[in-house]
Amino acid sequence: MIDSNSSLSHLDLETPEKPFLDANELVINMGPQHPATHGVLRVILRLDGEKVLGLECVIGYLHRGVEKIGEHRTYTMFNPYVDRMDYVAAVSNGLGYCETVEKLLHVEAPPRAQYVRVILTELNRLASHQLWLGTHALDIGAITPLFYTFRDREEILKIYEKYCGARLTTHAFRIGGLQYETYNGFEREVKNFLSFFRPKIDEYEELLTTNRIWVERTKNVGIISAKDCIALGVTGPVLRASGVKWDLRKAQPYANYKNFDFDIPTCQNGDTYDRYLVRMAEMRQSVRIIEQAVEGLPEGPVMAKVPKVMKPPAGEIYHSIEAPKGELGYFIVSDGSTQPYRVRVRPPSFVNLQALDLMCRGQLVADVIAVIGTLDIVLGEVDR
Amino acid sequence: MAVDTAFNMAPVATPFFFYMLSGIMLIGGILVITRKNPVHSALALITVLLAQAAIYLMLYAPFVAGVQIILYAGGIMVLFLFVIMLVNIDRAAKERTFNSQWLVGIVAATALGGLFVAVYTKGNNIFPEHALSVIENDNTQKVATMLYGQYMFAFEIASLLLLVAIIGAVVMAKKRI
Amino acid sequence: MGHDLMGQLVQYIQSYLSSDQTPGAAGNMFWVLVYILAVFVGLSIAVIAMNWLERKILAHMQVRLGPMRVGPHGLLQPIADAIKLLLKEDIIPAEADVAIFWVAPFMVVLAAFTVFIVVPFGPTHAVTDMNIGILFMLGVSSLSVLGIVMAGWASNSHYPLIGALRSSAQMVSYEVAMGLAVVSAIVMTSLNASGTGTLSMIGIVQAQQEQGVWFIFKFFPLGLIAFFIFAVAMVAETNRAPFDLAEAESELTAGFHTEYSGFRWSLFFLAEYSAMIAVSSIAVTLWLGGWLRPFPNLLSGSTWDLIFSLFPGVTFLFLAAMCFFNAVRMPKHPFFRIQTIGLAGFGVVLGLIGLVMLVPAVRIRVQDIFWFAAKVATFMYLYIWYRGTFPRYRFDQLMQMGWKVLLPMGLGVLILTATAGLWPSIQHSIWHP
Amino acid sequence: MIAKFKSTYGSGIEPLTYAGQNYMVVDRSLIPEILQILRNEEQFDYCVDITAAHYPKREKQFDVIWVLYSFSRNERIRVKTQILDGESVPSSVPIWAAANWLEREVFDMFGIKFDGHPDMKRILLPEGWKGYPLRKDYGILQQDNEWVQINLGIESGQ
Repeated sequence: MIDSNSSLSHLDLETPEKPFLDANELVINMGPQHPATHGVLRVILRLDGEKVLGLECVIGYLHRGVEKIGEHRTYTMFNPYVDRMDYVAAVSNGLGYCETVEKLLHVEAPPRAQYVRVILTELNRLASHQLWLGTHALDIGAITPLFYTFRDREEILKIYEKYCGARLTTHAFRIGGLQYETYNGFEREVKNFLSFFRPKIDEYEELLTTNRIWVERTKNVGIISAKDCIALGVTGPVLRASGVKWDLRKAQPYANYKNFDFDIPTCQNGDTYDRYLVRMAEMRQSVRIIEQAVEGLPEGPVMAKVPKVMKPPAGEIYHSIEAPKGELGYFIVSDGSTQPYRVRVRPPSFVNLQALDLMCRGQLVADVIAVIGTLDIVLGEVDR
Repeated sequence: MAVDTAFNMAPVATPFFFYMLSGIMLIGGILVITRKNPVHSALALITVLLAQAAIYLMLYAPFVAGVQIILYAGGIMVLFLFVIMLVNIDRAAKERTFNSQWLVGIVAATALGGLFVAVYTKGNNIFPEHALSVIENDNTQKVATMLYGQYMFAFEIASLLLLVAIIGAVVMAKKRI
Repeated sequence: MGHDLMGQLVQYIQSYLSSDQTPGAAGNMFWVLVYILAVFVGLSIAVIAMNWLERKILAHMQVRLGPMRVGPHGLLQPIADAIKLLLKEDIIPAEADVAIFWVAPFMVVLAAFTVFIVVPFGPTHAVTDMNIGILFMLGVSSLSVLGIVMAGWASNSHYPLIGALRSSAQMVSYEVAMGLAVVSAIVMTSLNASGTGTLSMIGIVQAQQEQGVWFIFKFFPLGLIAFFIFAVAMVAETNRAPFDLAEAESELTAGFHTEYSGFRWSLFFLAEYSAMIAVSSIAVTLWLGGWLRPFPNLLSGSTWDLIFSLFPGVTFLFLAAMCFFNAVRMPKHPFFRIQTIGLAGFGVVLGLIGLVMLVPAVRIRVQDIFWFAAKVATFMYLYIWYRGTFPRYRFDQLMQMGWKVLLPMGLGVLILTATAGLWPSIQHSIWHP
Repeated sequence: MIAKFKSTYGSGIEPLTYAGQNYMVVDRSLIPEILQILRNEEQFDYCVDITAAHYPKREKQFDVIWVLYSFSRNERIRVKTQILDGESVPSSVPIWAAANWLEREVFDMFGIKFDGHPDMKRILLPEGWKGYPLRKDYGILQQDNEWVQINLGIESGQ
């Protein structure tokens, strides 16, 4: 019933926990239509009163066969599809895909394109974290941060809209660079946004960071150790909150990230509160990166020389980037034709969601909500 | 001042209300023991307790009535319901309501009925001819003076018993940890 | 003959007007009925207003506008909602226990409304004055938990059941701390010449009047702590944020009333808001001097009396002025014409009420109600503010707070209050054994 | 490292590099041993991804690919093996807990069974669905009509 694995000594998920006094265990079906499962996630909870004995995730309600579609579209045609996976961080998806195909083609995007990519991707990280913060706080019962974050996310979406005409699924990047040069005043607007946004982070933190109820609700909830994180393949802010200072932007820099000066925020406890702190600190770091990128935005072309009909040489590539949720990887096999032979997406949400069972064992129902929120999953990406 | 004013509202239709409330209590009591669903029984019991509180009010004992509502209807019965809801009602409902002790029950009921009849026929003189005139406004103070004066010792003993019960409950619950 | 009867009737009705008692205590059935009706209607209007205010205030706290479409500034929104709720299909789940499912919402509403017969809006403005007033309020309001439990169980569904279990445990737990805080206020009422306190709601306010201090400031900080305990417990009692676990949307969808819809659901809504007003009334009566105006001793004298008695009328006139101001500011566009007229009309109504309230005879009778309502409104605003600010407590944390923080605090405050009250005699017996 | 493997296992391993990325094609029989060694001795403690690819024209129709990462070495490696249709692969859940859902997805999409997996069942598609969508012989518009008609009560999902 439970997705588990007994042989890992420190991950004892096999032994089913028994309810107290042989009381009937209560099986509650949370989702797929539930306000706190962030989409169509279905969680089957086994409860003893309010204590969680175990849970099973049922996913796939949003499965659209993105990987299969990829095999039937040309490299260029598949680009917009990847935006529909993690739709709150569509730009990151696009960046990962474009870079992977560029590696297959042995081309590199020109510096200006790289810088604009960094700006848009980091703005996207901010948008994704804002959405996470709003909904996570809403799950825990604080309804106001949601409106604050949506108000500020709107400014980012406006920049997107002005740049490429779309707000959510932007399709901002092209293989080999960018389709469009930035619009007039792009730099000024991004700078304005940064000076507008910096105090807003303080505003969010003022509402929550030292709020006694917030701290009580999130501290020591859904603890996961660094060891378990690595064993379960959990990446992103969840891993960093457990004390592993690992970020693909630093570990294996892509898209010019090595040129920027920023820190990897980490925490030690691996609980929900730490994950909250890590994400808040990441927002500040993203602001730093965008600032440097706008300052140093080089002149030049935004598109590399890419053939109109792309026929990458046969071969296979795995490339991954640090998406807001964790490591987003693309594994593309080319057979020399215009269409990928196989596209595999390594979705961070999907792998991170595996840890839900471990993190919720022995906690209360209310904590399951908090943990689902803190994992920051997007069901479009889990199910693809 | 309103507090000092004598309560001069004449009681209206006392026998009617008395019989009505008694009827409610009797029907409720019968429902308590005949309903198969324990939740229904508990709700019937709450009705009985509320009717009883109303009778206390008629007897110029508002404090007792208030305490009856708070403690029994609002407190104890809620805990009853709480426990009943936690057990599997579907299973409980299928079981036979009356167990084999109905013989004992009939004997006890007959004895109690006999006692009532005996008191009604023989013991008329142990009750006063007329109800004592009670000033309603003093009721709470009277109860307090009695409890903390005349019956101080009994009161303290009762509270000690309750304390022991609380500690016992805590110890039993803590066994789990 | 008929004329005689009419005369008697008129006399009977008039006989109360000069009385200094509540109609219940004076035994005047006509005025009792009038008061009951007035309380019922007033309460319903208050709930409707509260509905609109909550949405508006919460919206403005959250950088949005809230209802704007139905009527000027959404003023008619609650009425539109009410119509919608009444017209909605009334769904009873197939597996539900129908009888209990029916009774539960009425039980809750009954408990929430019945308590108001002892709430003193003024020295004579209460349906009746029971000498166990506060006990009656606590007792009857504790019955509403029965309705919640019944609703949760009768729905025969998991989420309502868990919601009902949560709320019953929560309300029973917080009643204890609440009771202790109340007792420490009642102890304060006994600090008079005769040495006897009172449980009567009117008596409690009069005790504050006699002692010349609101009980929140009595034996500083003991009164304040007791008030704080009550203020926390009352939010928990009414299942409001941050203690709204029974209806935690993100966890239990809607808690005990998940399966309810339409009219029956609106009864729960009505009961929740009137229960909020009820517990706020208790807090106001016990600690904030009930109907007493601010600074009755410091700013005494007929001039100050006059000034303070003008407050109700002036407030309404101010609201009317606000309406006119906003009506003028409305965009000059045919689309907004009806809205502008509506807002101005609302302003006219408010202004007329304000003018009536300035009439001396009305002024004197109304000012008590105004101060009481103003104090209760402060609590209502706090409720909304809490909801906009705080995340939700987890169940075990809630219980921990009730039993391990508020209960010991309540006991301590009670003992200290009693000691402080007896201090003169204790001192006396120490120095003169 | 690769050289060491090559010397130990000989022809069972073929180390390759493409676009600066290392991977090795390993014989099916060596898979459990190699993965164990990579995890325990070479510190590839993070199983990034497990996936497969279908080559219907080959005799060994399927590639199963493990993407591994080592935190201490900051290095990625891919392990690849070729198997026949219907052949199973040993589960790596005992080595990396993360493999659990990843292997289930491979099973769901390709029908490759993993021996010793604690809960080998479909993950994205519903239980009882017929066919494995990512095989090349599964059309892009194809669906399990029977399942759709029984469970959804509609004629077709398209």
